[in-house]
Amino acid sequence: MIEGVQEMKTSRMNLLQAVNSALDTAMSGDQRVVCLGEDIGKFGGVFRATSHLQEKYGKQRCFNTPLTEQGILGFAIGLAAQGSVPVAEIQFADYIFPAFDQIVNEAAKYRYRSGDEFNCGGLTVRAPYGGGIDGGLYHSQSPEAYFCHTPGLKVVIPSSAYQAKGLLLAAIRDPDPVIFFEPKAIYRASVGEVPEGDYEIPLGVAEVVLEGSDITLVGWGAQMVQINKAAEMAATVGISCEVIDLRSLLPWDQQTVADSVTKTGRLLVSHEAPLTGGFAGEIAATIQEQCFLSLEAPISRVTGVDTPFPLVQEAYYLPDHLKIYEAIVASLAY
Amino acid sequence: MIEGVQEMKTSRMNLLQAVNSALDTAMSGDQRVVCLGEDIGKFGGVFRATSHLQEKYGKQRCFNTPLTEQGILGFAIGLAAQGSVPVAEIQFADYIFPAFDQIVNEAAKYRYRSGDEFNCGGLTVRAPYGGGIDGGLYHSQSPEAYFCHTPGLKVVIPSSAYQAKGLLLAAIRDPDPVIFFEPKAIYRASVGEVPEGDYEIPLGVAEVVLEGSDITLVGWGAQMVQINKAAEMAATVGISCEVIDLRSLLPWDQQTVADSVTKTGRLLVSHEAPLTGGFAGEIAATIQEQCFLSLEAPISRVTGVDTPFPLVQEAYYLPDHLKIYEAIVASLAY
Amino acid sequence: MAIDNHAEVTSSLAFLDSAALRIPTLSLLQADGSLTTGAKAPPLHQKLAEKLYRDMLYIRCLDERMVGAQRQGRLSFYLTCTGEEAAVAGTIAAFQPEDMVMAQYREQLALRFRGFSTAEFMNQLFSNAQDVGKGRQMPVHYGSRKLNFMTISSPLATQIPQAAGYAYGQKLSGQDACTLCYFGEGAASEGDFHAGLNMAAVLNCPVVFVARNNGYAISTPASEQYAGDGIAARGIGYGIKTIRVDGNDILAVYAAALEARKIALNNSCPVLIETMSYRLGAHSTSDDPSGYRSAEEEQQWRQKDPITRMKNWLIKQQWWQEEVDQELQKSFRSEILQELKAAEKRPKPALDTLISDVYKTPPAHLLRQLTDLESHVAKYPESYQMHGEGGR
Amino acid sequence: MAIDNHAEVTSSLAFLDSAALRIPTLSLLQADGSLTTGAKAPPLHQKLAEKLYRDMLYIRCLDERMVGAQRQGRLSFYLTCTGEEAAVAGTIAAFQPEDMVMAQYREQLALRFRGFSTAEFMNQLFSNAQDVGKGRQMPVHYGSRKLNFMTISSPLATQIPQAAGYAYGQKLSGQDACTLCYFGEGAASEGDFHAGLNMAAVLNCPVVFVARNNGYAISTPASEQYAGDGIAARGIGYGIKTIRVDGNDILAVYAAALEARKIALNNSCPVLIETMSYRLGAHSTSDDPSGYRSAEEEQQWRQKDPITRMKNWLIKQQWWQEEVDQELQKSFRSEILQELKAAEKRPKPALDTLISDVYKTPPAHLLRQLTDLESHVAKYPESYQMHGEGGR
Ligand SMILES: Cc1ncc(C[n+]2csc(CCOP(=O)(O)OP(=O)(O)O)c2C)c(N)n1
Ligand SMILES: Cc1ncc(C[n+]2csc(CCOP(=O)(O)OP(=O)(O)O)c2C)c(N)n1
Ligand SMILES: [Mg+2]
Ligand SMILES: [Mg+2]
Repeated sequence: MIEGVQEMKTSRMNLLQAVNSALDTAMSGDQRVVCLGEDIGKFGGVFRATSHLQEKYGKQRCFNTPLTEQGILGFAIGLAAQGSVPVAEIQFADYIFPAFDQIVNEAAKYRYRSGDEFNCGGLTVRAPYGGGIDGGLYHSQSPEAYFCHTPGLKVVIPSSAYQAKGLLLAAIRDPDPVIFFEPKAIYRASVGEVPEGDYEIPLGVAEVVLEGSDITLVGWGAQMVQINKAAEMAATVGISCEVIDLRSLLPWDQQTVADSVTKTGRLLVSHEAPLTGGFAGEIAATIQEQCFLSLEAPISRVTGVDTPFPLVQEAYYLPDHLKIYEAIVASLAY
Repeated sequence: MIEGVQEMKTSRMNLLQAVNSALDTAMSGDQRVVCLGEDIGKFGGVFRATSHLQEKYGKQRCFNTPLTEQGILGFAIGLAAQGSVPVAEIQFADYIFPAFDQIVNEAAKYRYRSGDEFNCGGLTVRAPYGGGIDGGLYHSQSPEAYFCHTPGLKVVIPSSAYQAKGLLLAAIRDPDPVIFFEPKAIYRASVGEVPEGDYEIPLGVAEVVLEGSDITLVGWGAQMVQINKAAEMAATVGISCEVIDLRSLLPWDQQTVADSVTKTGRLLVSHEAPLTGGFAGEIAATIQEQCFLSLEAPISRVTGVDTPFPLVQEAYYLPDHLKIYEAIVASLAY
Repeated sequence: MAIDNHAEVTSSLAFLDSAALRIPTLSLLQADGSLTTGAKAPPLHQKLAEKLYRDMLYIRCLDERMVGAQRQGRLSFYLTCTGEEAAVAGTIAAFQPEDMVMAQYREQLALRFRGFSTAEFMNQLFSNAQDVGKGRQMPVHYGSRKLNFMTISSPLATQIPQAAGYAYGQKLSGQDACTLCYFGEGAASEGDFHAGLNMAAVLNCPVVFVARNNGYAISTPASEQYAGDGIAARGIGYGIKTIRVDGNDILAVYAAALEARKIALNNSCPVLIETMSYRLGAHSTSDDPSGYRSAEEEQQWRQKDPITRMKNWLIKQQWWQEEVDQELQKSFRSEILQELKAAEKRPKPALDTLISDVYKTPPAHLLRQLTDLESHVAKYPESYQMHGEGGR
Repeated sequence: MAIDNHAEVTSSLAFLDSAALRIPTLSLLQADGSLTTGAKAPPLHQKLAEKLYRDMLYIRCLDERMVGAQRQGRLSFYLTCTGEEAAVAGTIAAFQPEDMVMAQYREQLALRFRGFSTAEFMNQLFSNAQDVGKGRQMPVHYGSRKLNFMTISSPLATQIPQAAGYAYGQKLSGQDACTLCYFGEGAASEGDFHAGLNMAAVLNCPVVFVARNNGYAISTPASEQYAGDGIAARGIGYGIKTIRVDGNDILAVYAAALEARKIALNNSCPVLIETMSYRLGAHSTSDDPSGYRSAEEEQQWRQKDPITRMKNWLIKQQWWQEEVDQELQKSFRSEILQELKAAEKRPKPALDTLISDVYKTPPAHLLRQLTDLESHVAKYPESYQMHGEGGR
């Protein structure tokens, strides 16, 4: 918990409302904050994350763009370089790829290539990501690993309403460009008490959700639901899991994970994205190096299958609590 | 060596000439093969990889495109879907990102999403990649890891003239879309005897370049120069390195690497791309799982620094033979 | 020599704007079914006209039924063509079966026209084992190799440069066929639109682009999509032969499309048609238009219904009677309901469709992942019920 | 209501093409320095005219010298503005220092105009420790916060939507300033061009786009880049006020640019200027144009040299004498050579510039990588000589 937050008035919000509240808080506190994206104006976005913001802050500060993701990103980078604080929405993370060049070649390298003469640090890109909504190939992807291989970016993924507001406020005010992926599967399902006021959760710091002694489970976003469920299952057979919610993927909190694995001797990382080249690989590679002598079993990765995201086969594709549970048991039995 | 190749007439070629020879061989053998890209027509490409192909095969089959990478890829995918066999050149791998959506959302998923009603398997994308030419941020990148996280693609990188021709011919004829990165730093420096005729090197199969017993060194492309040099240095102090040239990154030859590590007990992977999220992480994660009980030291990654590719700081950035050598020594001393 | 084609010179300082190029809208048929004065109807003979009308009516019935089915929770998603039937029917009718169609997603009428059966629609919509797409994509992402209808892809505008390439390939391999590419006025803002149209023009590709301008991209009105004179004005900029038509006027659309195909094939070049119409329904079943446009606006456009307009014309031609209409709708509806019921009961694709077609031949790592998955599923059979064939 | 602005209706089936929109080229100054008949010179007073001419001459000298230096192996890369000096000088001169410039890479003249010193050019070209860009980018990727000149980025056209956004921000924060964005006719084929111009038009951004049409993108002639009437014709399609000018005619360019800035700021809207010119030199020092174009073609354009044309005008105005020219060139050359020598001797940036500015504050993992690197370099000092400051 962040200091001072304890005393704040809270209300019950779902993750989507928490995002909306963060945007509202940011826009009311700083004139320079601007929201842009497809359908985010009058309509408030296809998920309604920007509801009422145009009403409140005017068409100049919350506006629809033409249908072009590369344009949205280019435009937002320019806005940020000028001194505004743009929050660009990409309607689905699956549609972020036309903007890939603007993100990895431009936003990520803006400060570096100019020797800090210019920067676009004010930029935040929001995009709903992940499966669980019968979305098939193009409304389900988890593209975080692509961005985590890009120095100059920060990558953040909340897993609850409380996190969503605190991390998004921190992202908007962070002096570096931030890619903020929102787990749309739990947009409405994740409900909790959220401070009505202004608070930030620091970027780059993981949260230990559950302390345990036998194995460390690491994840982020909607996958935390599956991980927590698996940890509960494991507890019923006497396995004590330490659960870590990474929250920030770039940079990520190596210390917290390494300390935990040093203690438990075992690590499992889970994400929805396909296995090969996914971010679990990076975590495994880092931790096997830092905790080599503590490891009692191979680091286990429970992830999506190496296929495009399917539709009717989704339940098979997804790394659910049962697959995680089985991997926990296998790790303990190693 | 491929069967029958031994008897073929060879000539001395550099890597660039080998690429040109592969394209020539493919185009002369199959009417459907078409080359397209920026400046590849009359001019023969900025590196001259397509020299004389327009002269030989006409403007219809080897042509300049307007300056749009997303267009080149979209166009080439359509051509492939129609039944042609396009070989698209992206002038520098740094400029492949505007085409990222067409590659990862379209080419990679074309067959899958249609239930095999349609495919663009005839597609090959060629792009010079990597550092070593004083290219700075935008003429030096090694973006292979982005593509390796994309099921449906194949990713291939040759490290010599002989490999370049054999792998490129295999890539062009492969029934899946292939991203073919060419190590431009050794375009001219890498010279060898190359068969004048038609031969293929199978995709997905690694090459054991040097047998050894103390540690396995894995790499690809221009980095093989550094790895081989480091292995030589190590030999002078009595360390026996097994050197593996991966050649194909997606899918990659897990068996050959795992067998080697089972034997040597140690693994080092080296690439030019930044560390975090690079493909060495995937290899390390996979091998720590498959060879857990054989590993005598943490798997070591010697890679680029987590920065954009610099210019005057390039020598510091690059994972050269000295850095690899030091990591070998450290691994042995673990 | 470069640039010399820009030869005209002036010494007066003047900026041009949209007013310099006004593209009129071709309109032949009036609301009451009579031709506008001076209009010449295209050679649309009775049999084809009737087929087109039937197909339009069929799709209207299908769309209504499936929106209903979605509301009942029987399928996850649907998207209608309502309001734009003439724009699609009039274009597809002018093309040959060999011509490749690369559509956006609102062009189910083109499939119907080519003979896609009700069962085929339903198998895709219900992701069952008989879907040629193997249940992998969301509803309405149809595709058919035998009908030369490229499988729909959700990322907008990606098919536009692909269509240029496809058409280039048709020409290169000596086929007497071209490509017909549909997209919305919203999709035309994507970079791929620019790349596709410019490349088609420069590389002389026989492709006919149909920009369906229906006034909206989800909630975004055309006025927040572009500031120029629609999509047609851009065609001129690319050096593409261009026409704008009333998209609710089947005769105007058909006349333009017939001519467009001729130009594309005879001259080996692209052609652009912009069909001006209106999306009468919601964007999709996930959308509620009351959040961004007025009922009055919708009402005004409902009065321009392209199906009614065509019917009035057919009746004037004495090719149709009002009574047939009712009967036909009834029979369409019952066929659709019957096939819907059959399709939703069919088994789902087998587990191994998860990993097939990623590559032509599954590589080792995917086979291993499948094997692992199979043993896992065998352990928890009740948790993974996909009604797979053969109990897999 | 949507679409009703496309009101004009026709019943005659006709396709429009490029002929429907012919954009003339504004030309005021003839080769001999006299005005074309009927031409009205823009208000270019003597002092500014002389400065412009000096700057053009300076850049010609700089370009020649640096191409030479590259041939001598003293720097890795260079790229000239030769042939397009008037297009750049005439546009930048019409803007104010507060206006942001977002250029492609061939616009060093804009920097010179704003006061970038010879030493500053050289420090960037030689990647030394005094380069404000910290030696990270290839030669000619200049940038200057104090001169409102955005650091050049190699990926083409990316600055175009950025310029729209920058201009929107200027307007939003109430600044009386706009953005000036340069790009080539080749870059205008990129998707980012389309996105940037359309967004600028729809979102009313005060940005002036200058499309430098110099006939080539490396080896690709304009005829293989587009099939329409250049870049200007596209502006009309976006609903952008557009003008085409003779890019070798400083008076025409300046007149158009003055007016363009006024329109952009007064109307809060984008303006497009297409400057028709020719890249007289190679694309860059890595290029050899003899592989793709004829010497005759080059020769024809050399006769239209924009610097000579301006000089003739200045002499006619009695603002200049031929003799001054020689002297000036001599002094430029010696200054350039002197600064070149100084810059190449300056130390290179320190090792830690490898990891600074990736983020505002280096995160833990980058600091660790730096530390590791420092110990490694300390072990092999002779292998990593960058002449770092402070011996780092
Ligand atoms: C690249 C991409 N961005 C965003 C979307 C989400 N999306 C789906 S349909 C749509 C609107 C399309 O409008 P238009 O092209 O006018 O077609 P219409 O629906 O009106 O037929 C949007 C934004 C998408 N599918 N792909
Ligand atoms: C995205 C991208 N693709 C390719 C290149 C390589 N490239 C550098 S300059 C150039 C030609 C640019 O031509 P044009 O825009 O006409 O500008 P000019 O050089 O004529 O001034 C190309 C293809 C690049 N820098 N960026
Ligand atoms: Mg629309
Ligand atoms: Mg040019």
